[in-house]
Amino acid sequence: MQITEHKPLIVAFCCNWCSYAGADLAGNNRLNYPADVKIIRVPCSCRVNPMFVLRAFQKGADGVIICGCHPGDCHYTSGNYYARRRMAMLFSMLDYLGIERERTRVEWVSAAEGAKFSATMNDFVEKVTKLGKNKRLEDLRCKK
Amino acid sequence: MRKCSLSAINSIFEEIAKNTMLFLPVDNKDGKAEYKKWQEGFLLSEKLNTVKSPKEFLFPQTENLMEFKTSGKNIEIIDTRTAKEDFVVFGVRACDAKAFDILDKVFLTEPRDSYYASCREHGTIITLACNKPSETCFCSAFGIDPANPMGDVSAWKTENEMFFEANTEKGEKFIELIKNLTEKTDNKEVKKQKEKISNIMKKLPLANLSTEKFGGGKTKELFDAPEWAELSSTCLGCGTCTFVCPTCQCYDIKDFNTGKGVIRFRCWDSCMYSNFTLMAHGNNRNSQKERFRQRFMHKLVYFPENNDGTFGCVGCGRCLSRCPISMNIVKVMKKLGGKTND
Amino acid sequence: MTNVDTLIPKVGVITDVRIDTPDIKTFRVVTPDGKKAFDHRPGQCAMLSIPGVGEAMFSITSSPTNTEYMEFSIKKCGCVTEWLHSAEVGQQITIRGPYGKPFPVDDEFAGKNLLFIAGGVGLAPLRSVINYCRHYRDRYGKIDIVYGSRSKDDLLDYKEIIDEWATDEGINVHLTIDNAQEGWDGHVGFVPNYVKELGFDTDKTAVLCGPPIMIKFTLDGLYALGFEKTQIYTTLELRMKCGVGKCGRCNVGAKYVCKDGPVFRFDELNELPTEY
Amino acid sequence: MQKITTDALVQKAVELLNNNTVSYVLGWKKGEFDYDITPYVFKDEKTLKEEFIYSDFCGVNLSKYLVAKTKELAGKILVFLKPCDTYSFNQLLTEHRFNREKVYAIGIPCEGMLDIDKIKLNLEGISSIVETKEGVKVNTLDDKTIELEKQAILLEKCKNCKSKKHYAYDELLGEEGDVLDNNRFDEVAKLESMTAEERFEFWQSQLSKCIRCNACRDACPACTCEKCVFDNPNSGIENKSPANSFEEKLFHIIRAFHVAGRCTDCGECSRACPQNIPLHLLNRKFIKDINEHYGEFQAGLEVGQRGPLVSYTTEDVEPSDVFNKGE
Repeated sequence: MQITEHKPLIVAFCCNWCSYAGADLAGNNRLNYPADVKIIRVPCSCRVNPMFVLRAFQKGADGVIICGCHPGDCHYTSGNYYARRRMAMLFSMLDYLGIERERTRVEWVSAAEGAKFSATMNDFVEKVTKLGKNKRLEDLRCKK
Repeated sequence: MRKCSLSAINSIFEEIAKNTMLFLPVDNKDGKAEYKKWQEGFLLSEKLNTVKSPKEFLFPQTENLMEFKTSGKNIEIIDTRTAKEDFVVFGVRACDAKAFDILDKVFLTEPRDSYYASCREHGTIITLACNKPSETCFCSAFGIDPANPMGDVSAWKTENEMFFEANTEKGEKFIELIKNLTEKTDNKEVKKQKEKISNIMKKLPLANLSTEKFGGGKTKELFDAPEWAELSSTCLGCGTCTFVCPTCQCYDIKDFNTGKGVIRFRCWDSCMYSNFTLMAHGNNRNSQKERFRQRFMHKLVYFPENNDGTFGCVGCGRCLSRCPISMNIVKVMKKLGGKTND
Repeated sequence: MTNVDTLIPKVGVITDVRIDTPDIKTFRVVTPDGKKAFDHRPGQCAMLSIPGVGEAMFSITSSPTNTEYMEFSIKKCGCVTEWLHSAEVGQQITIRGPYGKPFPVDDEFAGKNLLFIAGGVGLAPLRSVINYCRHYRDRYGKIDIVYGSRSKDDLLDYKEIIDEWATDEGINVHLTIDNAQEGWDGHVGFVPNYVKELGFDTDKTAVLCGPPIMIKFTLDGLYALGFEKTQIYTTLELRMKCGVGKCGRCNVGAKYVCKDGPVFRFDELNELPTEY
Repeated sequence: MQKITTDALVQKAVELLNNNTVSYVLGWKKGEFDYDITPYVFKDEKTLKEEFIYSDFCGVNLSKYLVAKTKELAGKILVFLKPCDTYSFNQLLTEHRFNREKVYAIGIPCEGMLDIDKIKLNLEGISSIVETKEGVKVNTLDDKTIELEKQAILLEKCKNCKSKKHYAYDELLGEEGDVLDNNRFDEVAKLESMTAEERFEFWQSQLSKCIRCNACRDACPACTCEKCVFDNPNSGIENKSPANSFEEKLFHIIRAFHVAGRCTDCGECSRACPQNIPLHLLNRKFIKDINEHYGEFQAGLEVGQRGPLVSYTTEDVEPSDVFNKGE
């Protein structure tokens, strides 16, 4: 049997004001990050409903990362503070249900941190790749 | 009639499982009975009945109907029906066996439901008489005798033996299959067992539940009864009663977009749900009272009206023990049925 | 398995979209090889669906005498209808049917004078009967059509009504709109009142379809004119999923609208609980 | 502590009905058997005297009914609240779900409610259940008598009772109790200490029992949305069936998440579940996490509390750090 390396699908929710611009900057500076990362732009990290995260896994994501402005820098003053609590609770719950904790992450990336964006994504993809396919939170109907 | 000793029952299961899938009630971790696919070491549950009814063998909670592939403006319909495998359900109680007849009346009348029909065709139902009916049982109100369960094969358990009698062609085949593991016998022992059961039945607290006030043609008398308001006043509107019910057969058809196509599936639905009859321009059953009334009127009036007097309830007692607020068909029947006696 | 199941639809193609009113469009549907999907009787319905959006029951607006295609007049009000309204010619949908009991056009209606009363999109199911009766004109007596809507722009099939129905011999068309409007010299007022004003003879069989409130007051009007319940028909609509009386939601009392309806005579309806 | 009798409650209710303090009484009504007690709105003295009951099987939390009943009924409603029900009562008021003016609340003591499922675990055919000092005496249809100890047959939610103290009432009947030392987070901690693999197995087997009847949601006093996201066809997740293990997880994670920070841990979800899924362990996980990371918080202690998930501090723990505690 030939072992081919599993290519993970990563969904990154990026806030419009910082992280999405950060991703843009990474691109402009020709900093690499894996093409397996699919970015979904959201107005603010707190726009990410827990349902979005679960739906991403359902539709085939192997890892979900949420990127927002650094605490204190939210375009809407406090959105990322709320997101921080919500996602902490959600990810802790996923962990509690036995979903590998490395599949979820929250990272603060500013518009000036193209390098951090690229490094974060590289690191995240690497960790998720190691875990292999998302088996514990998959919807088989979407995998046919 | 054939019999075997209880100690041989596992070898019978083994024999059946060699040929087909065998499902039977076994005790689960919660200490309740649940239908499971038999495997080595599984013991037939001693419990009176399972929490979930065996209707899911014929009418699964979720069942894919077909798939669609779309490209541009075009649609391709894919018939995903496949040939079903044969299966045996062992240890079905008299009430649940009767519930299959009720489901048949719905799904097998024209136009026949091919999904249900194919499950029905491939399933052999082995019933088992209830040696210890419980206080929540009221099957006798609907003319069901727990000592004489129907199905393809009827079985009785005595202290040391199990007896089998075929009722249908499928049943004969089953008896043939276990011929070498059983021996021919007369029905003396079974008769004794039946007597024991009917003695218990007479003593049950719900033994005298009357259906006199219900049945086809009673819509006008019962529909506007003031009792519906108070009976339904604390109903939560959950689907517990409908989903544990062996005869509830309402379903919804829904589409699921997998990203690569669309799966159209049907799933159990409940008339207790607020969106059951919700349309874009309104809902004809707007309050829980109307939805509650629908469930019981359907079982006690509408269904018998359309099916020669057969009630849509078999008295299995599941709703009595599972409703989170202990509202159930017995309370409804007593309240509405007792009305004119006062 | 080769057996058919009523739940499995056929593919249909939208070959024409006609904008009738600001919120009603009429869709022409045939099979991909250009044929009519199935035969039907006046008043019967079909299940149309868009995979991934949903399935819904619609009355077939075109007459059975039209052997080339089927038409559906659909008002925009929910998910499926909204999606259909955005569909273009050539779009495929799925279709199954026919469902329900038709109008008794060949027995009880035969030889009778007919009175059709419709409001708004309620004309959709009646159009099928009206055109059927026009096709077999000699089988029926005088035909009166009362049709009303909110405004001139909301009148369904206006062109067909004016150019074809109104010019037919023995057919009287009475149009009305709720409020006076420029460019309208016809009757102004609600349908129930108009029916009373017109004061029909009771030698007719009446067929009603429209919003519940219109039905209620028109009925009162007809009773006042001396009509009997056995002379009046209507067609109902409830949420449906299967179309064949199995999914259990469209019942009114012991009757299923999809199977025992949608056409009911008022003496039959009178026997049912008022849960529609 | 002296046990409050049904008679004492009926007497009080009749008194308040007759002096027009209230027009309705929200309480519990006798069933067919000794254990199938239904919540009920009493309107007259006769029915109260004949059918009202307060026994060891009155586990139903009546608070949630106030949302619908205060809208539906014109007069003032008397409601009987057990200590844990008062938390839900306050939480509903915090969320402006009913008009306090329309309710007359009477706090009543609770000794822990019984779980008929646990009683029926090893016996079938019950003719009567008699409360005794230590527990219950069950008489069976085949004329046997079985004694059961209370601790073994308590409802899951009562096994780790957090409080016998009432946090909201207009009047208190019986003695006031205290907040109890409890070990309600032990089971959560036990799960946390397992490996991810084991936790996954545990929850997979538990949640696979779900029949998606929505009883947990419908019984929950915190779930009072007019239109639930799971009933809304436009939400994209309206799905009536536990089509597969993903749908089961999605439903239960979201259900628990939607009440996180508002859940008073009344345990109605687990009590209502026909399949005995320990749903309270999901809710308690959130409570435990909130307590550990954002400070002790008990929903429903007083009206007007700001929930932990609708507030924040700039110093909050980073999501990546919630995993790293104690490891």
